Amino acid sequence: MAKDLTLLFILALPLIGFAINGVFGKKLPKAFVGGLATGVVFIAFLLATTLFSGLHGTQIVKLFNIIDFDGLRINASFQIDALSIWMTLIITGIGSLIHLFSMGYMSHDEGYHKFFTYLNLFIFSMLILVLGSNYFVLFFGWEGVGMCSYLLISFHYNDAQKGEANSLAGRKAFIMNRIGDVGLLLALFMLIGQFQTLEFLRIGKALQDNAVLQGSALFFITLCLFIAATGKSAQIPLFTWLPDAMAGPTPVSALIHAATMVTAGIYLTVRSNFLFELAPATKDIIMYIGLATTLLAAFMALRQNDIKKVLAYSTVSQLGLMFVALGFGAYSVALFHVTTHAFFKALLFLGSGSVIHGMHEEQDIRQMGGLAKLMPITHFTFLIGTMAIAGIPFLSGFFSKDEIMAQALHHNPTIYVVLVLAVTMTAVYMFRLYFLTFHGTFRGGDTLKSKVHESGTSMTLPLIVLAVLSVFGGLLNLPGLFFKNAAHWFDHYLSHGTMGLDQVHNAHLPFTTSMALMIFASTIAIGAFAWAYLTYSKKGNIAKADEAQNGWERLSAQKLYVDEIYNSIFVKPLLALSDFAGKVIDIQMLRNGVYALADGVLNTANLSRKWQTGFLSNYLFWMVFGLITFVAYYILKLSVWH
Amino acid sequence: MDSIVILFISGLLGLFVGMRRQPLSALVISSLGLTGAALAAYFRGQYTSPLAAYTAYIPTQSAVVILLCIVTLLAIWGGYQRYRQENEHTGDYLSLVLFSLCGAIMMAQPNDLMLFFIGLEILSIPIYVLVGIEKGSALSAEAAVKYFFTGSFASAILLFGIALLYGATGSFQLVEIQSNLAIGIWQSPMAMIGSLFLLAGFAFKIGAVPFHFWGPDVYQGASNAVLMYMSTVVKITGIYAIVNVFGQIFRDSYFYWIDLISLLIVLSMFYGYITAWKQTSFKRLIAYSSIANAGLMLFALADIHNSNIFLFVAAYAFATIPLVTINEFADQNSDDLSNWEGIAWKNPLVGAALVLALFSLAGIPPLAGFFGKFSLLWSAVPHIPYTAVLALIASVIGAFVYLRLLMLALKKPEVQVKKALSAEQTIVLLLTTISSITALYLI
Amino acid sequence: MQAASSIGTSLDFYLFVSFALFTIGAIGAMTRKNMIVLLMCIELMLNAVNLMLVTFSTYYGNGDAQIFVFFTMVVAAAEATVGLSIIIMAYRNLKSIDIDMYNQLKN
Amino acid sequence: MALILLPLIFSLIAWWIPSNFTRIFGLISTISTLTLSAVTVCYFKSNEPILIDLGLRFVRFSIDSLGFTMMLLTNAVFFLVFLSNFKRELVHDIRFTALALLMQFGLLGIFTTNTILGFYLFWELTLLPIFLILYWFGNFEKPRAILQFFLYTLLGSLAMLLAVIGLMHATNQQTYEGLLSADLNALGNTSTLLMGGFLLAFAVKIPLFPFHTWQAETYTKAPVAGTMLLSAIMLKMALFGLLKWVLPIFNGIATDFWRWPVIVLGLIGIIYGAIIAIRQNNLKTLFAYASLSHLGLIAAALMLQNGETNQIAVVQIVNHSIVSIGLFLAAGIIEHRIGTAELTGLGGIAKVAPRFAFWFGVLTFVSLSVPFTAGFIGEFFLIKDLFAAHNLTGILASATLILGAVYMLKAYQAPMFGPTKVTSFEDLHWSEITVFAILSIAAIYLGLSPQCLTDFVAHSLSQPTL
Repeated sequence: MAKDLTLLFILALPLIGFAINGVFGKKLPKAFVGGLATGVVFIAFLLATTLFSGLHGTQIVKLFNIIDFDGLRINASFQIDALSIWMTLIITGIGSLIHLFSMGYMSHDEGYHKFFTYLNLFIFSMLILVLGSNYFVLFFGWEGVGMCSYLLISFHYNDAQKGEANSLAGRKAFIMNRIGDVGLLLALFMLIGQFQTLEFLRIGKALQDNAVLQGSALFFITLCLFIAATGKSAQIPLFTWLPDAMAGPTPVSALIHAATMVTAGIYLTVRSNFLFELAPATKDIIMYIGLATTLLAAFMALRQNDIKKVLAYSTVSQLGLMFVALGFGAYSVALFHVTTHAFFKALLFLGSGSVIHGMHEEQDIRQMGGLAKLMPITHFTFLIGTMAIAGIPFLSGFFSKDEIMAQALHHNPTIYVVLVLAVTMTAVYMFRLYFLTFHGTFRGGDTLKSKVHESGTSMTLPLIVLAVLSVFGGLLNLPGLFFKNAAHWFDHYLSHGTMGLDQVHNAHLPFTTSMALMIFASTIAIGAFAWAYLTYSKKGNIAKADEAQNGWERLSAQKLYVDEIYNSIFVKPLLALSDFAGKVIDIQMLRNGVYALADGVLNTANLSRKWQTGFLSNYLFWMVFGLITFVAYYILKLSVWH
Repeated sequence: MDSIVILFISGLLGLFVGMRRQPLSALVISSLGLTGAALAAYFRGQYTSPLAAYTAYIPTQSAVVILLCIVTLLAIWGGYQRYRQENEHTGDYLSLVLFSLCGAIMMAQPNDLMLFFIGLEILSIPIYVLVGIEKGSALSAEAAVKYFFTGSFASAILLFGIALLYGATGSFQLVEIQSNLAIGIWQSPMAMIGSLFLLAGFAFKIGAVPFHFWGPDVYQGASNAVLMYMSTVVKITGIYAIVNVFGQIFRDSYFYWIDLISLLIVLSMFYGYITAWKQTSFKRLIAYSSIANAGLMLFALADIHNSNIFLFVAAYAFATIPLVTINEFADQNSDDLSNWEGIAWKNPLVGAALVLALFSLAGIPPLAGFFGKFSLLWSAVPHIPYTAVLALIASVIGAFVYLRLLMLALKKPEVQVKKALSAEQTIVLLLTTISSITALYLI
Repeated sequence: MQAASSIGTSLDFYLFVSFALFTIGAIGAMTRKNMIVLLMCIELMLNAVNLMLVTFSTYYGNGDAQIFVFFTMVVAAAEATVGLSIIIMAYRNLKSIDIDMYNQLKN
Repeated sequence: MALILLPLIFSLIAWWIPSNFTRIFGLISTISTLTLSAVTVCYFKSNEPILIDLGLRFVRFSIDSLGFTMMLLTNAVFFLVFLSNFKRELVHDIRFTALALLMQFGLLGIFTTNTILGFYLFWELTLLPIFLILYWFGNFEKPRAILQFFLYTLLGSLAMLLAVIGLMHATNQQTYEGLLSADLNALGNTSTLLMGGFLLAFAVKIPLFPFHTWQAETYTKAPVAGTMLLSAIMLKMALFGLLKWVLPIFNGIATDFWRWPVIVLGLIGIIYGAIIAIRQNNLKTLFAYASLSHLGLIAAALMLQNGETNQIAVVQIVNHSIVSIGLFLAAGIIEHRIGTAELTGLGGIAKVAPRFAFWFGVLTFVSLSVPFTAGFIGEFFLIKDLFAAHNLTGILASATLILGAVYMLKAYQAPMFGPTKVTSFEDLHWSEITVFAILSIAAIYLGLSPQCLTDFVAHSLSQPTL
């Protein structure tokens, strides 16, 4: 099958699923709905693999023309290259697994068909985002995924007690994303101003032929792009929406807020590498922001007691890690971590989903414990995920994270030190989570304990698959010290098929250093494991109640009060301003001003009527007065003009 | 000339029939007379009139004569209801109207100041009587007194102006006066002051500020019928006369008096509209609106060489008459605005006529009023643009006045009581309504 | 205009007189309260005009103005009759000829 | 010719229609007008305008592609208004039907007339019916509010009248082509003044920032149908006048003088309206301020006098009509079924009326200009061009995206989601669903291929760019 046709099918399939489920979903049986939704995504995945296998160079598929001005022409055209196809594989692959999982997870939900409709729509927009061959199409997808994420976060809007909170969380996410979108928008405008095109290839070409740019244009363009990235990928300062987004159903958190959408920022940066390479200042900013994010998020995760919140903050932290890599210009490394992160974070979320499902919507880990025996598969897979993210040797996370650490060390040792701190915290809170959840004694009470059960196949199967991936995902990009010929396969794959990436080359450390790094990293991970085991499993002490927390714990549990700060800095003033403008300026000043004017004019009537006294002699007097005025005026005029 | 004679004769006949207490036949006769006059004016020159020799002295355009006759006809019919019921003065009333109409036609477009003055008096004196025609009512008497004294005072002033003009030029013929003034004498103070006295007299006739005071009082004192006649015919005649006299005699001294005209315009419009806002009496409201409209009419003097006032005065008359008719329909003996509440619901025709008349007065296209205003401004804007701006601001206030009346009349009452129009009223409303729409053909 | 005839130089005098009469009449009309007197004042004004017209007519030596004067007199007579009858009617209603009694019509 | 006169004829007939056929009649007449124009557009070549000369002195018609677009829009809007109110008392009232049709006639006249005086005539002609509609069917407790609307409009249009007269005197031209050919720069400041006269009228109608105070109150108090007519099509008269008449004719000194003032006012409107909308408690008031914000964007963009911007502006104009019909319909449905549009009294409707929730949601996203909708294209390119004109303007304008999200989501979530306050809510009637569906489809179609529209109007917008 011709490539472009394949591509179109990849795009069309989720849309078809969306259409069918959206229109007829209510009538159709649940099995069919779920099956269809999952099926289309899976077929898309298979098609993507064919593309992947037959991939060489870059190919543009032009669909139709959106707008055509002599200044600027924008096509709905798509791009097949290493990067886009890789992202497609992740999206469709993980996507189909999570669809499968959802079939079990949402089975009792009345909004079943709606859920799958939204999911398919999301997959569609996400594919548009990554496959688009120009920034405009990318922006299409960019806004689209934002919309879907809104829909899915506030999916349970009419939940009895949490309904309003859910919808508010969705709103928050949408607005925060919108702020980022504006950044992207401005970047696009500047790009148009500079290059009169939005095609990635054209812009890259122009830059390679070192087109002259006015002043600091590139800096601002890249900066705006990065602002957009912070919006989608939940970096400081726009990260607060992601934890709240956990209000959505867990599969959504797994798909959108761990595996795919939040990595859109990284994708954007990698895609625009040719721009960032020319803007070192921006790269530094990215690096430091990423650093701060990863550190703070990890810290906040330390004392979260909501199983999903922990994972959410760890996601933020991991994303920060990727941005650090991007800051160093190690694009393939960042993308490698995106991949592995997609594996194990999806795994973790689904695992937590399975736990929550089994616990009947209980999310507080203080109510859990000892689930290892009750839900073995979930436990096992969750353990793998935890080890992977914590960086236990030879699991996927180990390699990808190690690469980033290596880059850090190579560029700037102090950064490396800070990263070590962050990584340590990651290991600590992950294992804390693991042990509190699965080990020790069950704390949820017997009634609940009796009901806890392992999830069905449709939910466990994805877990297993993802677990396998999380284990072996590292093989994609082995460091140079193992099997030389297979090493850095991912780097080569990416750099050969993607605009601009063939220009940049990751730093490779000498053998001994990297060896030392790995050993050091693994010791940290294992150490953390041991410590957590001792504290939470052996001593069996559990997370404290909110009141009991001491200073730093409270700080961590309260997320450093960022939400409150934002509230008092931005939200409240805006509302106050709105009130002021609406009530004072608009009504009291402008509208009543108009009224006052009108009344003032009309009330002079009260004066003017007094003139009509009703006395004849006055009338006669005024007539004579008028006459005299005439004459006086005439004389005056005569004397003036002659 | 023929028209005048016809009117005069039918007036006399009406008088006799009136004595015989036959209001209907009196109406018929006077209507016939008016129609005949209009026809005579229409076919002027197409037949050999025995009076052709005299026609030269009263060169009033046929169009004007016809307009005056039709307006009078409508006025008579619109206000006829009361006279049909208590048929005390019907004959007197009708014939007085016809007599004064003769004067109107005489003075509308004079070529001789002497005839003009006589016409003026023939126009005025019957109206003095008409205003006071209600023997019993004190208000009517007071109105008559006020109108009489102010009126004769004004005509004295006007006469003085004529005399001064004669002194400056030695003639009453407009043509001669113009030629004499043209050869340089017009700068002589005597002529100019004479022109100012004339201006004052005219300003009184059309009721422009500050010569307007008689207006509201007299209108309020007069019956609807007389009010209709006064507020239309007198104004039309007055404005035509001033346009003619000034247009013919003083076109060379334009520079000296145009500012005064602007002053009159602005004063009249603002004063008229603003004062109208607080009125509780419909007749006074109409009076003030007519004062403001007098101001608008004066725009005709801005461009004396081709001043087209016809459209505006016609529109004004065709908008005022239905309103007063509706007032008659609302309540014969009171002119309190409270009678107007929800009146549009008593009768669909009334509603339609009312909406159109008020919008036409407010100058909203595509009604006649707009085209009148437009034609005036069209010629005025190049000469006195700033006056035009002020005038438009004033007419926004005016729109307020009319809309207030409209909203009062359209207010939906709880219980809808239907009320029938009398035959003449129906005809009047129909005619005026149609005419205010058919101004469209002017587009 | 032909040259001034007999009264030539004293033209100004006549004019002054008539103007004075007119002014007196106007002021009287404005100030006096009795309606009869008001009527008289207005008659006075008209006659002032008459005098002026006659003067000019003699000055120019053409008769138009004198004809006009007759008309004016007729008009004045007519006005007087109508005026008087109106006054009488008003008196029937208010039992007074003081003009200031007549101010029910006002805003 | 029938294209233009049909509504007038219908509105005259309407007075004699028995009241129980009224709504059918309204529907039929609007449908027939719509179909007629839709059929004609197939035979319409955008490079040769249809000339209609009724032998009148001051009014001649010439339908170019832009005019045709607006004409189709008008007819569609009226059809939708009648359809959406099919279940209401309103359309049973003969007066409404007749007046609305009369207004339609006036609008068609504005969009198709070829002479400046004709433009003014029709401009004013629309005033009469809307005033009566507002007065009869609105619930203005004080006449002052409605008089305020009238004062503003009348003041504006009288200023325009002066400008029209002055223009005709200055150029001795009255047709569009004649005025285009006339060189107004020769007039110097006079042309600036004349344009000011027009702009005043437009600024009231659009409305621009300081002249907008009639809007919120009028929209809130007016009957929903009246509000739809006002915001969906009547306010477009001003934009159309700006686009078709004033900017091309006064191109030169005058436009250079007025460009930035208007743009600044537009920007103020964008942000000011959006900020105020955030805290409005009444749904209709909220949407009123929202449309202040949206139209400010279009007005500001038009002043750039860039051919392509104008094409996109047309797209955005259509989009705004779609959005405002939809949103005000939704608000009206809520008001009509529950009796209040105050957000404090609403909540949890989505539970009881899922269909309404769905369609209202779709329209909300359309107005949020998410991808695949016309608003996305419109806002993207308009802001782009503003940005190209000056970075700051672009940045300020793009604030509308964020603030828009804030208030629109509030406006949707507060009544639909949120704590359950509404227990019974009669779900949508088929007519309403049809309207919503049509709107959504139109928005999405325009969002995917705006090219068809931009190309269509391109010919009549080929005006001198800066």
